[in-house]
Amino acid sequence: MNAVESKVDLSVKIGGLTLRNPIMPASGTFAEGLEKVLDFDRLGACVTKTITRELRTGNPLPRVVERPGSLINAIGIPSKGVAYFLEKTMPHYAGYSTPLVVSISAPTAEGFASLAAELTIPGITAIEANISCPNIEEDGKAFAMRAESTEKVTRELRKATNLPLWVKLTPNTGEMPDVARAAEASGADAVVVANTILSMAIDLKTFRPCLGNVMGGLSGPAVKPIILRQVFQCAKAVDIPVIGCGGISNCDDAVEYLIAGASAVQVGTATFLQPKTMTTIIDDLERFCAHRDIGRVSDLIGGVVIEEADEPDLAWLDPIS
Amino acid sequence: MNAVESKVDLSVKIGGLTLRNPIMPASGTFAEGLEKVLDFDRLGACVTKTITRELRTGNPLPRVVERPGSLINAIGIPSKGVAYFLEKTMPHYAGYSTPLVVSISAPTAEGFASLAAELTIPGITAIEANISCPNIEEDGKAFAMRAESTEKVTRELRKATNLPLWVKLTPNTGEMPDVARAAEASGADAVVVANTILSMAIDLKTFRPCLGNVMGGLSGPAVKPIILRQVFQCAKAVDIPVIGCGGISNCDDAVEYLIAGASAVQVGTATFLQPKTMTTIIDDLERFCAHRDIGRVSDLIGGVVIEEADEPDLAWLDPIS
Amino acid sequence: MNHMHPHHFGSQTEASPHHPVVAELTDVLKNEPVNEEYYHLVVRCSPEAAAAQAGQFFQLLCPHSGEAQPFLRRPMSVYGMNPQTRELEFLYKVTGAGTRGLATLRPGDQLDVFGPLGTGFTFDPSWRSIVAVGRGAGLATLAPLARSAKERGIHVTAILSARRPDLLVSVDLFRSFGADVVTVTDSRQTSGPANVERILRSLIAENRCDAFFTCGSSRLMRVQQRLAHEFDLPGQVAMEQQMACGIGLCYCCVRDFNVDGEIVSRRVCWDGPVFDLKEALP
Amino acid sequence: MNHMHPHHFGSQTEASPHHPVVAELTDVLKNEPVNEEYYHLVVRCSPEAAAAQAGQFFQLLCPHSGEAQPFLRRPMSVYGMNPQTRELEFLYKVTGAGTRGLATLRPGDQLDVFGPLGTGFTFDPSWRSIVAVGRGAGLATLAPLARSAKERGIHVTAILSARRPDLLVSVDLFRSFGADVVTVTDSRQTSGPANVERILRSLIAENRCDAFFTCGSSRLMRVQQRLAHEFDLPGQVAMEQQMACGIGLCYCCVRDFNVDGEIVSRRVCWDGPVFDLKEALP
Ligand SMILES: Cc1cc2nc3c(=O)[nH]c(=O)nc-3n(C[C@H](O)[C@H](O)[C@H](O)COP(=O)(O)OP(=O)(O)OC[C@H]3O[C@@H](n4cnc5c(N)ncnc54)[C@H](O)[C@@H]3O)c2cc1C
Ligand SMILES: Cc1cc2nc3c(=O)[nH]c(=O)nc-3n(C[C@H](O)[C@H](O)[C@H](O)COP(=O)(O)OP(=O)(O)OC[C@H]3O[C@@H](n4cnc5c(N)ncnc54)[C@H](O)[C@@H]3O)c2cc1C
Ligand SMILES: Cc1cc2nc3c(=O)[nH]c(=O)nc-3n(C[C@H](O)[C@H](O)[C@H](O)COP(=O)(O)O)c2cc1C
Ligand SMILES: Cc1cc2nc3c(=O)[nH]c(=O)nc-3n(C[C@H](O)[C@H](O)[C@H](O)COP(=O)(O)O)c2cc1C
Ligand code: FES
Ligand code: FES
Repeated sequence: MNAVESKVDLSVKIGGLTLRNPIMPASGTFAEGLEKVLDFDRLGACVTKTITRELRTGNPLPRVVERPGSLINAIGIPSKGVAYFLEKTMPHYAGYSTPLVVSISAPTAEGFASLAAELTIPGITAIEANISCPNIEEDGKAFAMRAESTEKVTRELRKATNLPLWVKLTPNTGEMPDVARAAEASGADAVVVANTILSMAIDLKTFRPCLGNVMGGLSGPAVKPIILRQVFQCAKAVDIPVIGCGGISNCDDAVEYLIAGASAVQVGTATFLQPKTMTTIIDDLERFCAHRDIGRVSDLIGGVVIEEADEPDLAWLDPIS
Repeated sequence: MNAVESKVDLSVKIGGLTLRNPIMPASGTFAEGLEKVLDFDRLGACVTKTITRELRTGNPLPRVVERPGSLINAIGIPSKGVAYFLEKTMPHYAGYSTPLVVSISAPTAEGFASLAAELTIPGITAIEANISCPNIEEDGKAFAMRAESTEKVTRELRKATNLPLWVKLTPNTGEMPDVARAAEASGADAVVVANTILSMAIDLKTFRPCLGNVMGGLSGPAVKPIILRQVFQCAKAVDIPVIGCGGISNCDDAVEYLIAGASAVQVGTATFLQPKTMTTIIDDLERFCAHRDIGRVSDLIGGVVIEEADEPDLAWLDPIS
Repeated sequence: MNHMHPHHFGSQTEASPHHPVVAELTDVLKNEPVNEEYYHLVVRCSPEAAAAQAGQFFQLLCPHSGEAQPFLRRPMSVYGMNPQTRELEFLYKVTGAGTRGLATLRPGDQLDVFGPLGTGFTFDPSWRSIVAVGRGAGLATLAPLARSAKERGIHVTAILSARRPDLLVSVDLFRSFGADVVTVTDSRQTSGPANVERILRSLIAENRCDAFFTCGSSRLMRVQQRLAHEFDLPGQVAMEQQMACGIGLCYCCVRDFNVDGEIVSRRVCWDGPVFDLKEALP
Repeated sequence: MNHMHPHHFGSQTEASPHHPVVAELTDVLKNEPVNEEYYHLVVRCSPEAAAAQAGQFFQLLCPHSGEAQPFLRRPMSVYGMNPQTRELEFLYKVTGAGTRGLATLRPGDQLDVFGPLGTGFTFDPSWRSIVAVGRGAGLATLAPLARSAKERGIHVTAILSARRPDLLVSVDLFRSFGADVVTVTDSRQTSGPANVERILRSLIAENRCDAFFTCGSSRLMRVQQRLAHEFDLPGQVAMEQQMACGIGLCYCCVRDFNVDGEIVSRRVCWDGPVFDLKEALP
């Protein structure tokens, strides 16, 4: 490290955990293959693809379709199961000093809890609970659609593990601040805002859905304004850190999230287009701060300036033209 | 009309109302100025900017900001009031044979009803109730966020007018099919899906929100996959027609909505970029149908082909990767 | 409160049936820098587009310049128009994504333009001599006044202001139509409101100011408003505001005006961009 | 069920430390149509990119061609590579938005490429003579085999199939590396599986088929699979699937394989695109 680099302190705190910088991958868009293009030891954290206890096939093909400025995916959660993960995938990350965050999913609160318990072992730094998946006890509605189901699953998770617990929310609900508050109240150390936005595309040649799963989740630059708003709302609603995730492609996008209230950000789809996006953002973020004499990147968090006059309560609910 | 044109029947039915074609403007993106570029007598309907009973100022500036493939607006509902509308705006449309649909808004169910009653007069063909606005009886939450408030306002509206009643929903809820069902159950003749998606943008030079209103509504091509999914879900949920609205820029977009289940579509932001978008779509739609030997555009409605195997119930709720 | 009176002081409503508005692909004939900041763009267009009036504007669909495609069209005043040759000219300052995209155009490329839009400047047949005061990009907006005034036998004195002499544009154009040109600049410390007021007062004294036309500076606009009241002179100002539709649909381009003591909100694209000088608020 | 065994039959895992993957801007040297459907693209790249192996591919960031920007990169097999001159070649069929965008590239333009990706073809030192069977865009994928085999002193017989003779590509390239080329086409009714099987059987009989290499036709792949089982011959097939990341992150490019009677799902971009012929499912 030379003098220029060390001028800016890039580290951020997520609960008790200090990350060397606020840039990390989004679950499902990161794996060992990326080692070929960037040094995992530069990242704030490594976040795995969501794993489940059992083997899962994933969704029928086609699994992705592109739209202007966006990707719709319906990969599903193909998973080789937790045993395979422990034996084959985890050792891969042992060589890195970067915290390993394991994303998990299960169809029941109890399933989440027992998986988290099993993963509470050395080598795993934090658990990210992907609760955007269907809750079979609630008629298949995703846990994160409602505050009650979020509270229940988070409480079970909290009992099951003493690792830092991040809860990843779905953007497909109208009650996100309530859901975030429920996660906080039941012990989450951070919320990740957010997963993909439920979407659809139809092939006009065949009149069939473009995705084997009919519907899929939207990601990429197109979703940024929506998820940024959700990060802003959630950061106002809770005291725990919010990790922003949606459409981040460059340093400006990351900074926009930080000043909206995110304490760190995850990069997903952008990695598919430019595989080095994360390290480019880390470099540029340092330059952005140095250029503006911002000594610590954490000073950016929640820095959006809102005039009192701009902030009539109803206006937030009345943006509609 | 020559023989080639008359081969395709472009008309669609919205409840008891037959439109000459399924293409109409989205509220707030249409006004008299557009007469200078296209013939209103070619449109399926004319839909006015939302009006309120009282004078309203609208939101502070800036009122729009652009993002890749999208626009965020926080115009608010500047309104000269209903008296001005009746006296000055309405006569303007008297010269056209195209149905005039008046979009209305009010802060209470009672306010909606009395406005609808006042507008139940010759020259107005239908009422579009923009219930994406804050309900002051429900702590400012928009009516269309929940089934109960939608039911209440729709019931009052139904009692107040015998005009065809279209209810325009908000996409910012996780319960859209329920909300659509509530509108249907309480007497709506159609649902419009949907208004804009609550969003935010921050100016990195000033760290201030780009919009005077802090948040605004996202429209344009970026939202199409999301709203298309909502149209598909709502069309499955209700028997009344669904009018699709979100990101339609060309004939292919319109067809995608029709086969997803929309009976007609509204074009908004695209008109700002290409003022003749609506008439271009009408021409292209005729060609699209002629080319594929589709005699009636109404045959496209809901024509998406879904294989049984593609349709596992839970998969719809589990597109998340 | 926003009443948005249907009060049009311009000629928009009467003019509309006679002046069609088109959205069309034009052919770029020329697109060259004129100084460090400005480009001069000439396109070949339809007769309808070339029939634009001084003060009107077009909405340009700017190409992207490596960055993302600018989403909205960008408003640009007509800098020159020639119905005979079907040429339309713009003078633009390279500012952000849209104008950087414009700057990439080469002769032979196409540019999608939408217009002419808004109300232009209007002339009273009784006027003999008018004064045009412009600064920055406002010089582009005022430039075609020179030609229109000349066609009506009205003499123009133009006071053109810029940061530095090399950034003064349209000087030759004004002169070519017989206008007297006074240039004032920050670098020579001649552009302050006091000096401009001094120049204007002497023009009024010499009976060379039957009306004010201005664009591009609120400070200079206020000077003229004061003088207009003091000497009971008419005036017109071309205003700017961020736009989306450009044709009165979206209400994003509103500004407040003082109409006989009442504040009313108007759409710059539809009720303007040319407004009554006395009603304008900075 | 999807087990996605970590079974790599190719050389991916061992090769990875030695074969870096780069995302870089290359300079377009040539981009010309070779027939009605195909373009030949040559770029100047880094030594790392030019070190690609036959069977590997790149993810190309295609420019837009007037339509919207293609969002994802598009996978293209290496058609030729020369570490000395740092040239990289692609042969692509103009299909949709991405390849239409590629076709707009001119010498002097830049193209963002990401690769080399995936596992290439592998050779057994004991082989003397191999057979390459390709069709359509598969001919592009097989073409660099000719050079690699020659470098290893292995003789190649290429059976190249297309709809019409004028759509046959790579014929001269194969010949220039000393391969025997048999062309079969639909228009001459020589491309049917029965005829290809006849040709293959005589090559096997003549001891000129120590291994099969194939790409671009499931029908012809099945013929070779049958013969590979019958004569206990090894084989490799390069497969296609829609891709997003190209480097094993997203699991959108999976295909099923039959591994000793068990169906396993593998990522074409990471576990392939070259797979064991006997395990491939059409
Ligand atoms: C009626 C009218 C006539 C104009 N005529 C001219 C002219 O002849 N020559 C000239 O150089 N400029 C003129 N302008 C200003 C010109 O429109 C802006 O400079 C241009 O839109 C900037 O776009 P950009 O993408 O380059 O910059 P950006 O800063 O990236 O623009 C971002 C956004 O801000 C808006 N914006 C930025 N500056 C202005 C501005 N001054 N006025 C309105 N909106 C703005 C843009 O429309 C866009 O939505 C005129 C503006 C109006 C309203
Ligand atoms: C490993 C690999 C190597 C390839 N090598 C070559 C080659 O050397 N020459 C060549 O002409 N083509 C090759 N292809 C096929 C090529 O990638 C597609 O033709 C191209 O992506 C089509 O993109 P488009 O935008 O032009 O067409 P579109 O039809 O508009 O593509 C739309 C979408 O479908 C996908 N898609 C369409 N066709 C294919 C296909 N055959 N395989 C995978 N995805 C597809 C695209 O990636 C895109 O996501 C290869 C494919 C793969 C997977
Ligand atoms: C191909 C793909 C696979 C994904 N898989 C997962 C997953 O397994 N678990 C999860 O929580 N989110 C998953 N996501 C969602 C991302 O983590 C992220 O929330 C989303 O893509 C938004 O970020 P982006 O716009 O930067 O991509 C996936 C996204 C994509 C595009
Ligand atoms: C500038 C602007 C103003 C709008 N005003 C209204 C309005 O007054 N009432 C309303 O119901 N919707 C309003 N909308 C929402 C549109 O009617 C439409 O639902 C939305 O823009 C999505 O369609 P689009 O993507 O085609 O623009 C407005 C949208 C824009 C962009
Ligand atoms: S820009 Fe839309 S009303 Fe003026
Ligand atoms: S394309 Fe992403 S895993 Fe193969």
